[in-house]
Amino acid sequence: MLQIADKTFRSRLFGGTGKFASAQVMKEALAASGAEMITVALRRVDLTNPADDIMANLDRETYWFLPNTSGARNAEEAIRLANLARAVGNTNWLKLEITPDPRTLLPDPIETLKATELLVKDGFIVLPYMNADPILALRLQDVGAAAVMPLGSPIGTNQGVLTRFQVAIIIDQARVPVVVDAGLGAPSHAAAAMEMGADAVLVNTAIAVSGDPVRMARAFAQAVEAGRTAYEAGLGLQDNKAAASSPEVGLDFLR
Amino acid sequence: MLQIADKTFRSRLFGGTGKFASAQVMKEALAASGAEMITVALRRVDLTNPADDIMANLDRETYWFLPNTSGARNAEEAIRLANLARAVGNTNWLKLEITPDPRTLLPDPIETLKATELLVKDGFIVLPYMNADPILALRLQDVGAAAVMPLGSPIGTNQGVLTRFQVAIIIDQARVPVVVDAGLGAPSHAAAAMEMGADAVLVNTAIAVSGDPVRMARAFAQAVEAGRTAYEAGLGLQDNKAAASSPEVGLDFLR
Amino acid sequence: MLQIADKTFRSRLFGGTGKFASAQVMKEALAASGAEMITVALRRVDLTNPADDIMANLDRETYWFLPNTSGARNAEEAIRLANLARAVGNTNWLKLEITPDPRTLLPDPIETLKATELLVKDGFIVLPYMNADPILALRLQDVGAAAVMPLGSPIGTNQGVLTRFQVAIIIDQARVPVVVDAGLGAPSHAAAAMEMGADAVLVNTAIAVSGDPVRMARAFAQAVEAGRTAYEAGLGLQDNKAAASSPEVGLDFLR
Amino acid sequence: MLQIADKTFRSRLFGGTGKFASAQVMKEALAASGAEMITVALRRVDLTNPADDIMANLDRETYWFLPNTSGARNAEEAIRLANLARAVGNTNWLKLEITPDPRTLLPDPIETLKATELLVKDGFIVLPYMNADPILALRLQDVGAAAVMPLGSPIGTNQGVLTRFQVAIIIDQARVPVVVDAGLGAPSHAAAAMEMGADAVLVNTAIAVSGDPVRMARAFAQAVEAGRTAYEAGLGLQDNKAAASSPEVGLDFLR
Amino acid sequence: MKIICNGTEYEVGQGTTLLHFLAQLQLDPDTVVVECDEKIIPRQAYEALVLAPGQNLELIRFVGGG
Amino acid sequence: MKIICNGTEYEVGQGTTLLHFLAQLQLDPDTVVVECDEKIIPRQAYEALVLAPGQNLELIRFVGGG
Amino acid sequence: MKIICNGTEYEVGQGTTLLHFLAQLQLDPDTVVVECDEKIIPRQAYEALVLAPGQNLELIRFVGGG
Amino acid sequence: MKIICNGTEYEVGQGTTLLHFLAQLQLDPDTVVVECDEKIIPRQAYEALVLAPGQNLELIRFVGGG
Repeated sequence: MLQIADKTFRSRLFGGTGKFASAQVMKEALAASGAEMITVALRRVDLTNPADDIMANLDRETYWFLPNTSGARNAEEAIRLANLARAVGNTNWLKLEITPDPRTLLPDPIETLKATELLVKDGFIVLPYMNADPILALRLQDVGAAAVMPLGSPIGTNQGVLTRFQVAIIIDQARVPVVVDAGLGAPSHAAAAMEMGADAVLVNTAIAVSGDPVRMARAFAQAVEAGRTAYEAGLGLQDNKAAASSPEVGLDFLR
Repeated sequence: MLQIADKTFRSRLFGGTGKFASAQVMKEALAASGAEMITVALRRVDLTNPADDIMANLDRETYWFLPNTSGARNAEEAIRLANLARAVGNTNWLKLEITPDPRTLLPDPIETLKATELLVKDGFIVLPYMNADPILALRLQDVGAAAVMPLGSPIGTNQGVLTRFQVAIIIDQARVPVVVDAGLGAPSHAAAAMEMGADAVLVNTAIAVSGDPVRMARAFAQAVEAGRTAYEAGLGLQDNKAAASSPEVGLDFLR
Repeated sequence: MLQIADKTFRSRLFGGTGKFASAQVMKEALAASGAEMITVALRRVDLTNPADDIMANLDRETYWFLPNTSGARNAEEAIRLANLARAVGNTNWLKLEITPDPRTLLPDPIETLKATELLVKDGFIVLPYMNADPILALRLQDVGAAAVMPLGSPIGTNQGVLTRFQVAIIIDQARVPVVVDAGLGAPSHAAAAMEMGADAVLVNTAIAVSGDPVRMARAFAQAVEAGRTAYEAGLGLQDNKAAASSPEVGLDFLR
Repeated sequence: MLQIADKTFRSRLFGGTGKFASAQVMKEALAASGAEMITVALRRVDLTNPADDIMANLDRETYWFLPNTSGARNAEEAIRLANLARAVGNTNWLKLEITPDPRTLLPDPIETLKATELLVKDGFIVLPYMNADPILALRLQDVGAAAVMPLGSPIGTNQGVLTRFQVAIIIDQARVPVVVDAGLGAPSHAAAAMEMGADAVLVNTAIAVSGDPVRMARAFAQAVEAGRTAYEAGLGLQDNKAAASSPEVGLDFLR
Repeated sequence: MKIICNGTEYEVGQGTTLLHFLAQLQLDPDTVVVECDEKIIPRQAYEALVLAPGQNLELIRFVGGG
Repeated sequence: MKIICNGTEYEVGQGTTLLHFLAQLQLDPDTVVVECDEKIIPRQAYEALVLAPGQNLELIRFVGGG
Repeated sequence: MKIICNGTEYEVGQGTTLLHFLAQLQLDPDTVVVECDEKIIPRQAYEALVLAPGQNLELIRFVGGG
Repeated sequence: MKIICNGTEYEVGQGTTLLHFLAQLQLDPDTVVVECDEKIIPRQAYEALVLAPGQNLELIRFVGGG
């Protein structure tokens, strides 16, 4: 079982709630994914559409909410969003996301460390989204991050884990759970991250924009389990030299 | 459902029976894999160990046998093994495997095409193991191969699908099922092959030599289903440009 | 020095003559490439443009001609082109190219082996273009190919050496020169092939369609020399573990 | 010509001076590399070997010195080394290198930014070695870094540019020169970095530990020029679809 | 009297409470957090808070995000 | 009399049938295929086939393979 | 009389030699190879070869290729 | 009198200057930087600086590095 802070999770697939074509599709896809932890964002209420309330579609008994600070460009904005999330969501859990540059949506290491330290002191359970920077991961856990969330590739690119060597080092050194976030575009990407020893993965775009989000959610759920099981069972090493899978003896009669 | 020749299979994971530590482990791993089609090799009976009979451990009601011609170095040897397999196995199904060079265990395109043609004429259902050569795949199906089995990487190397662009072309052009064989060392490799549209994969070494073959077999089973489901659901395209998964509007109050 | 058949070459970069915007650009780019061996194709004379004669632009004292059989879809068509090439070009050298499928332009292993054997018997110096199939490479050299030309990636795709493991095996086993052909889209691709131990590379598209073919030709020339020099000097091994390039001692005063 | 701060360089290959078997080999390799900028480290004088003085082997008319702060684990140690370098080297140029973890030798983003800001204010020309973090690169140039030096892969691993997508973004956004540092193990790696648009590369281990450092230095010099020339000439795009390099018309007589 | 809510001017009656205002907007007070002049208003204060002229309200809620 | 089986010389009694010989070797005739002088012997012929001096038998069965 | 050259019909005078015909087409005989009714004509035979009605000529030369 | 240099104790005569001390160690003063009790000594001060008992010197120079 995965433990983060004082909470345990059976599912190692975290779900995002953005980009779904409809609330109904989102509900069914999340159910199919088996996710227990789901992310949500904070935005101004659209007063022309008061009934459009995601909370009407998500059972808080079923899902553990992880509000994100998406949109924040620095620590100050992120902290403001964190406090709003705590007030409306009645939770101190937070996916800290600070992305100053809307072109790349890559996280800011300096502001992320600063905000993590302040928010932890203020009682938040902070899971920072971060570049796959092993030293930064060490510093984030030193200031009390409950987990680290290194990126596989830029948000929404579906390119998978382009940061393999960095993620491998982060996993090797981490004292807190490592959740690979962003860019996982196919179940095989999620499985590969889990095989490396990641504790969990977060997937949103690849499920939400799939031709069939419900089936894709199921596929990611299976792949995450497959990757975790393989990691626990122990993978064979890669080798350049071929080795027969059938016996090499007992063929004298052929020659 | 996967159809090869006149037979249908629910499972798209084919199992190998080599390299297991014991018959018991093999039985449990095959059961966990959910494989319906399994490969076996032909060798001289070890007269010092007459009771060591794999057929005592495999229920032919449960498993469809695919005898291979492993060890054959040319068409003639392969055909001799094919006839022995048909006589003892009471089946005309055959994984044709012709590997002249024991250092690389790579298949011979010329002898493989020649043997496929002759064996098909002699009534065999032939699934040739082949280099990932799209033109050869076309020629093999033209002479009646029931499926083609391009390699992902050399046998036993666990390197995964190093032949992506060739396998993609083979799948795109094939009129018969494409089974990716050899070198799949992790569930993520199998999932990736299925996501590309492969009809099935064959796995032996990665399961048999795992620290826990039974759990690894289950992991591969899940990964193959995940990859197939994702292929059918439709994967999102990869993109170099980041795209937010949270809304880009509704943050005016932050600025 | 590179030796093929009875001829030696200082330059390990072979040049193609197709796709250039003008004969003048082609001449300057070939000069900048330092290529000694260049390929040409055979086509019907365009009777509406009789003066358009490539031979008016290429000095046969400077360049060793390697006519190709591009366009041939089987051995018979290739042999017919070979004889035409010998008649008009007054040379028995030949780049054998048999590509039955215009969609992929990938070579046919069966027809290529058959044509190589017949043409060698007929006195041709045959350099077959081939899929990166190590067993086929052995068979081609066994029937007298003067060199083998495995593809890096499909013609004109600029994707570089996607066939690394196969090319490495071919080089390791070859008794004749190995010339990596097709798909080399950047100087770094050519350098990588040479670092692996390839004897030469053939480049056409990447130079001809560059924004500045003459400078690109020079870049490929340098990269090929760089890769060859590195191969001869001996590359360091890759390692996952970091190792300092500055001394690890002598810092006591800092701590 | 490459310009950093107020100085211009013809060569885009920076040389390291560590790990050479002898001062003589170092001198010859640096000469062969054509490097104008070379790095040096600071260490306690070995009093048992007073004559072992690198300055006796390097002509400061020929080489522009870039002292590094290798060994520093935080900003304070780096600043102390910077001042020692300025005093003994009579230069305010500095390769800032802060690596808290000797296992990975990866740079600390927080301490690196802090030290860069302080050292720039103190009049140093600072070239920080950094993880390939695009946001950090923006911040470093904002506080006055004269160039940024993102890593390709961990120091001494020879794995090449494993950080392609990050380096591409850094180059795309940079207002200061981008020098790819660390992990470049072969000339093809250096050429690839230059083709991406890097302004320069720094190579030490791959040259110093080669079987023939002098020839390897020459190879890197050629590869860097090749990559830069290709970048300026303009590379063709990669494509999955094959495109013939010989004409597709004029073969009617064959069919 | 006039207040600003999510950047738009609204006319509200004297003595309107925040809870009442949210009701007018058909919003569920339990899923909306309110900043009044950049200060977060605790849920339990919605009923007591009487809106005053010129106040700047921000109504924020959870939406789908990754 | 002597025969060769899987490369080894065996002494067998006159009139020994192939089925009998397999039984002596404790082999299940249903999971072993026999080549006699490079000719495959059909399963149903095992009982009738009487071994002759100098015959070269190959006994082959399925084993684990990929 | 009529002949076919590279798929097109040509009217040529009686007794026209191949060399003469190439000259009419402004082609350099040294860089063009000729198939006449699918048979390659050796360069040195161009002068002697007199074209005959209905012959099918293919004129082929080197072009840029990779 | 005793001083510490690069972590080792040295016996030096009264009135020894830093420049003199470096000469005793056969070091080129132009390629060595000196920290005396954690303070960097400017090159031009080497001649004037007279070593005092118990001082802690660090002699540092450039070495090969990447």
